[in-house]
Amino acid sequence: MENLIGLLVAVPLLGAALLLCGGRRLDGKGHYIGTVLAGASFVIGAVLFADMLGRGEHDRALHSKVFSWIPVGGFRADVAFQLDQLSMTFVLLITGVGTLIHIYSIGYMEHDERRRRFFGYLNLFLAAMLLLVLADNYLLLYVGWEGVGLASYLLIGFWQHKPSAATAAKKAFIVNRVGDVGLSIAIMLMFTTFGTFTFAPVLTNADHASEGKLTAIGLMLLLAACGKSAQVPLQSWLGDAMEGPTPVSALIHAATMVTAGVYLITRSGAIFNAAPDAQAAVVAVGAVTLLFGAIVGCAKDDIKKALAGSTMSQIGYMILAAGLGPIGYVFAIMHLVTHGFFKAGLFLGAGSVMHAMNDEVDMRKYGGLRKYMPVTFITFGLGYLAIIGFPGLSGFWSKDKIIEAAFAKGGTEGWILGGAALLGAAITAYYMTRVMLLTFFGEKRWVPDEEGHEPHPHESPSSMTIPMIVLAVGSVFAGGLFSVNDAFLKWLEPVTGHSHGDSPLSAAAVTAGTMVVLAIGVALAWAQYGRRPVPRTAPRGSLLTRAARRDLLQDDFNHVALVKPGQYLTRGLVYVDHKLVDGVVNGTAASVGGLSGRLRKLQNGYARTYAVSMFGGTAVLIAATLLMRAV
Amino acid sequence: MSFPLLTATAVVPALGAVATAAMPAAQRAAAKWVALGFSLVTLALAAVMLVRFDPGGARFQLTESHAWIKDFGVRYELGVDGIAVALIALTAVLIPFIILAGWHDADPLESARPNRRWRPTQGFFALILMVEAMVVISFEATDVFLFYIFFEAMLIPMYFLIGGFGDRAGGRSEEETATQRSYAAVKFLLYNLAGGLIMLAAVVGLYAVTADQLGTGTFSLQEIVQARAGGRLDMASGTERLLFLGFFFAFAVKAPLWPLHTWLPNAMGESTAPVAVLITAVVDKVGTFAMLRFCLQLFPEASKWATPAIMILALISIIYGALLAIGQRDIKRLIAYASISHFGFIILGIFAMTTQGQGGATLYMVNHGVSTAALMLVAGFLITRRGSRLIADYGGVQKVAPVLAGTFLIGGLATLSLPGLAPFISEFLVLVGTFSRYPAFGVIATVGIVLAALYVLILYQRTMTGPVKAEVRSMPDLRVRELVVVAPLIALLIFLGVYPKPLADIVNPAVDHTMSVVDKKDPKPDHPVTDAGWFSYSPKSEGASHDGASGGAK
Amino acid sequence: MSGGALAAAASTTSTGEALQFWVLGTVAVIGALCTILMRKAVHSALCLAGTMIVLAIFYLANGAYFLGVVQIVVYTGAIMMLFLFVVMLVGVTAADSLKETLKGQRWLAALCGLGFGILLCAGIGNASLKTWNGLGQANSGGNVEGLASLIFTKYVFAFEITGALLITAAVGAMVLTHRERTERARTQREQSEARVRTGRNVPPLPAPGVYARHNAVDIPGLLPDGTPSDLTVNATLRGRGQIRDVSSEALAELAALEQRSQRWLGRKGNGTGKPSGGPGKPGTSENGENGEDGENAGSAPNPRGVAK
Amino acid sequence: MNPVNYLYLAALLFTIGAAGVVIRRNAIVLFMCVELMLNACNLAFVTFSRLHGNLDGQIIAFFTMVVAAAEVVVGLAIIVTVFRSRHSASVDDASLMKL
Repeated sequence: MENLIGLLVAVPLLGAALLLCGGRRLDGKGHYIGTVLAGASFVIGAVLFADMLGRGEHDRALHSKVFSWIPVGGFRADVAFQLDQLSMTFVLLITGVGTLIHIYSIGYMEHDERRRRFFGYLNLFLAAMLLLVLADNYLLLYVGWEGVGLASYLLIGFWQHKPSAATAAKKAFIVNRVGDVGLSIAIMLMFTTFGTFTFAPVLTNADHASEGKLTAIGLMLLLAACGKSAQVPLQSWLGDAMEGPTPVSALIHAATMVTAGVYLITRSGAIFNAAPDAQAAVVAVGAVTLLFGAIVGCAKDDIKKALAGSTMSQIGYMILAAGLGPIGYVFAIMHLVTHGFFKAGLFLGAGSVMHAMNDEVDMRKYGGLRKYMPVTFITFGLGYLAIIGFPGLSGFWSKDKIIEAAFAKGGTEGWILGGAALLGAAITAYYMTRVMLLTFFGEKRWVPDEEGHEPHPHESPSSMTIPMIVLAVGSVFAGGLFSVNDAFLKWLEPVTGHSHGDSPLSAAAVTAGTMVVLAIGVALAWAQYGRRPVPRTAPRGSLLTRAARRDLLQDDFNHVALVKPGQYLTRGLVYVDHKLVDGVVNGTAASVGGLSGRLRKLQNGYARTYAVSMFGGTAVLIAATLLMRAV
Repeated sequence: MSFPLLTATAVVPALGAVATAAMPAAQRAAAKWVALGFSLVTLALAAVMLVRFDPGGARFQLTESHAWIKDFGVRYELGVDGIAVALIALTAVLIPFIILAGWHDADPLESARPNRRWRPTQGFFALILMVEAMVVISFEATDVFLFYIFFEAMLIPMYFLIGGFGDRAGGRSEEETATQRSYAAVKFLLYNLAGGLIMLAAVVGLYAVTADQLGTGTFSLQEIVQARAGGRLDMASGTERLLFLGFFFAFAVKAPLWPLHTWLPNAMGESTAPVAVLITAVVDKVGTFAMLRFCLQLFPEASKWATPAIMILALISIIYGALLAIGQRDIKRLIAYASISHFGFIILGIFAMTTQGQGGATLYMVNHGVSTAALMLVAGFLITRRGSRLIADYGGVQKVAPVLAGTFLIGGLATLSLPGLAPFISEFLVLVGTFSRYPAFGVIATVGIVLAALYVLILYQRTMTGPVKAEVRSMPDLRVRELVVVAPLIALLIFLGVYPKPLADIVNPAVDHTMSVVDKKDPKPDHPVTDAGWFSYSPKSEGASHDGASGGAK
Repeated sequence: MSGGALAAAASTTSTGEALQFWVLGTVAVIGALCTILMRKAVHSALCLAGTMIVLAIFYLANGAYFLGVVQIVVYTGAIMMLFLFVVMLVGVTAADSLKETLKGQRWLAALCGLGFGILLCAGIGNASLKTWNGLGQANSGGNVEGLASLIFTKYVFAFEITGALLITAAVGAMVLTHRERTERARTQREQSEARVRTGRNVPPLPAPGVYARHNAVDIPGLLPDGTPSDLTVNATLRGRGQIRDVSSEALAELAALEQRSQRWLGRKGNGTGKPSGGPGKPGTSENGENGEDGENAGSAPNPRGVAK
Repeated sequence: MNPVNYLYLAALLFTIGAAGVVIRRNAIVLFMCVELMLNACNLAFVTFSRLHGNLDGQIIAFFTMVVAAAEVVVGLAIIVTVFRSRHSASVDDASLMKL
């Protein structure tokens, strides 16, 4: 069994190698290869899952050491995999959703001449992501961590001829790099603290270390999580990342990669448990982001950007939950999984809509599509209900639990967090309803694109609809399934641990509250977009709206605070290097030259001048000899 | 007396140089093949050396020792430790690729009709081989004087390579190119010569000290180290520091360390891509290598004394180089500044005085050599296609020449030390090594990582992505020869990134020895984990979590 | 001379020698100074000769009879004559200006000279030269014999070598001064052809001197308008600037001749005004009366054009 | 009077000669000054022989004369040649040693 784990990573990696190095001769069947291999890894995952279920609760974890990677002095890093329940959850999510999206992409990327490479990148991503969740030490995790970053870079910038895409890709990578620095520093701290950075020893001995160290490690890990999971303050890249093809947005920027931060924090639970300050920071980040993302989501007219905002906000929920400590870990992961289903579904739906509308992304130019693409409408609708937490659907179960846990945090802190979570739920309901209404309801507001093609929407091919349907099913039932006598809780508890906080409110009360705010959100959206017709061009909107359209000025801030000064700095340094550092050297040379030029004048070629110097010289010599004799 | 493998490894390329230079002007192609052949033989010899070298064995192996100048105790003393073997292997591997990449760089222009005397092609390849010979022997020399001679002699062929075979793709007038080139060559020569002469003074001083204390003066590294260990030789700290600075200055110029770096961008910018690789990937390594072998082992006390200052300079190099790389408009200068940043990392690792730091630094030398070679050579192919070094002249190449762009990207990713590629390991080791002794320095150094991503990706975006520029529309993709050059390098990058153990195993003992000479121990972790092995982890919720928890782990 | 010998024996000299020293020493110094201060090389040479004679006397006074004689014979006799010959060659009357061209040369020279002299004297001063054991017994067997015995025994090698040196010097001087003719001497015909080809002064150069009384080589011939033509004198003389210009007096005499001839022809009255008529008038009239000069006049402007 | 005065005289003459060498431009006069210096030396030698009471000093002086003669011959020959070629005996005109 252990060897299968390695295979899990190897299979998609092989696919990536094949497709990227294969050359043109694979163009015809590249996408099939990619899909099959993704499916194969899913099958392997399933086999492992079955095997794991077969074993007792506490010896479910598997471990396989492949080879010793970096042995230098006390620094020993192995390529070794660890498959416990947590990893398993991710493996299934990644390979499952991944496979679906491979299938979807076959149809979606049909007309792209670089489809083979696209599938190669997708496989590369799968491999990296699996490596991330299967690694048994932080350094190997770091490899996967940057690997997914690379894949995301390649896929966001897949349409490289678009400068906007290239820029977005670069931005994503660099913002992520900032987070990665956090991770690497955390690893160094672990090494200096524990002498190792393998999960098991570090986490078991976490509470022996001084709290200061642990807090530092925790904060660094949080920084990493912020980078990867697009949390404030490193969230700015996610919106632009929507430049990538929609399947990418669905797989990487909704379902899997962006949730890596949650995985990291949950995995490092022991450290955070022992470092309350770090936990507080995590919670704060989560709460802020879930509101931030939600607000941004409300203002965007670009359907994908709106969904991106929502992703941000949902991950905010997860981070919040993860920050709550043992109360929340399980629910964080649970929400992560359900979110994986419905958000992927939503994105695929959006993709199918764009596919139908000649890649038009502005929702104000949609409208009334439900008649034209029923399947998309239904799947999208189910996803919508799931995300707003409609009773019974996945989102309901997971999100409700998180809000509960937030309150259960206790004290004013609990109230604040709970309130934030509730408010977030309301806004979620609002903007998702908005998306729904703008896209599928109301009268049609289509306009011909530049070439004058009047879009005539049609249902997408089955290769696209089937994944959507599957995901819709998932987003309807997953949550319920998990919650049947706390199956999911029991499943994860051995890894993450769990504790029931003392909630000031009963679960029922929280649920009721959630329902109320949900209703309010939907109603507001209906009032604004459902009743009256929607203008094609966005109204100027309030100050907040405009700010939100600009991602709450995040980019402007970065530009003013970082980019501009950076540019000036580099320009200045280039000048300094040329003029100063080089100038000093050249200056010395020049001065020497000048001096010698002056000395050269002494050699005027007149014999008599030389004679005089000889004369003087002899005089000096005599003087010297006399002096010598005198002394 | 067994077969003098080390001498052979150095002599073969030298012979190759002679043979190549001796080829008549007409047989230009033949000369190229001769050069390539000899470089491959050298590679084979290096491989034999790698096999016969026993990591667990003596400190210096395959040693050869003959009296040379008796009156001054100069000996012809060769010997390799793990570090040297690794670097010799690097050199031997890179040279064939350099030759292959520069296949057409020295062909006479159409305008210049070749006559009997005029044969630049032969000269070009002969010089490259000559450089290889000198580099190899200075990696092998364990006699300070012997090392010094070749350390300096290296400048001569390099000077001609830079000044004589400039980058034709200047996009400038012939005269201006020529003036720029000679400026670069002279600058290179003067900087390194200045360093070398100061070092010569130090070498003589060393002799004086040993002669004074041991009775008979010696240049032999081993003797001196043993004498130090045996307490027969202890220099006055003042003297030791002066000598150390004398040596270090030369190596810092070669390495190049801020603020002695300005010769590198000119040299790399003006010379052809293969020569630029030769400079940064092979020749400069002698500097960092010598820091490890001579500075640290001859003058351990002084090294410790100078560490803080040097580490600060290294930090400046890292960040300064990266920032300037971001600010460059010229592809090759950008890579040059990137190299300066990387050399900063290497020096940081060396003087962190930890196993990880120095091991990382050594791996870094190898990895940086390979990665820069990959990136620079591809950049060279790109430049020869378009005939311009300015980044602004490119755009959308990725669409026209995907393979070229792909290899370029991989080279770039290696330069920004992406995990999975070789440089990541060395860079991370250096960082960890530094961090474990000087946390603040380690953290500052990580800024370099972000900046690296910045300059590499900016370069890639501006040249490869975006709408296709008219000038690059007809750009051909990589040819077979070029693929043969690039593919193995990339393969090597990936292999060393995934499975660096063999290399690390060769290097580690040498590093440990260096550490023992400097007598520094790795700092111990605060809470060492008793059992670092793997065992199932179950959360102890009660103990860990601060709020009352009912752990399920029962 | 024997008195000198006796004096040489003592540690202090006789008053006679003292007197001689002071008088002749002054002369010698003055001679030396004149040597370096005279503008004309000849004068310098003569002054130097004087100094050398004085030195010869001093040699004698110091008991170096042979050297004294040699000094007079070789130096004053041979070497100085050689100098004078060369001076002749280069130009007896050539006087180089004592105006210094190199900036600060003179001051430096003065400074160095002064310092040098003072230091030298200081050196001599603090050298302990107390006991003078004169040449009494050294010269007892006769000075010349003494020298001879030394030269042919102790210094025989040096002597031989100096011999070789002298021969070498003689040969060297010959080689240096002898100019090897590398190409065949051009015949008169070729020369004239060359002249014609270049078109410059096609006729032979005009002869120096104008009238019977002024036909010395250093007197330029006069052009019809009375101005001298440099072309008529030797280039060397020209180079030394040793040209005696007689144009002015020639013109005066010309005028006088004119008057006399007119008086002789019996014309009166306007004769007084004639000389004020300037040289132009008589030039033309002369041109009229004698054809040889006419040709000269025809060619004259041309050579002057070349001479400048 | 102390015969040492001869030495002072020699020194004086030598200095004058040296000054002459430095001051004068005419090569011939230059040579004369050199001769003057040589003579000064000779005087010194002769005086020394008187001082030491042996004839070696005189021998040296004798040799000096011989050498001086040779030197003069060659030197003057050179002057003549130079004058022939450039119609001047001034040492300043031969300033081709200038960089």
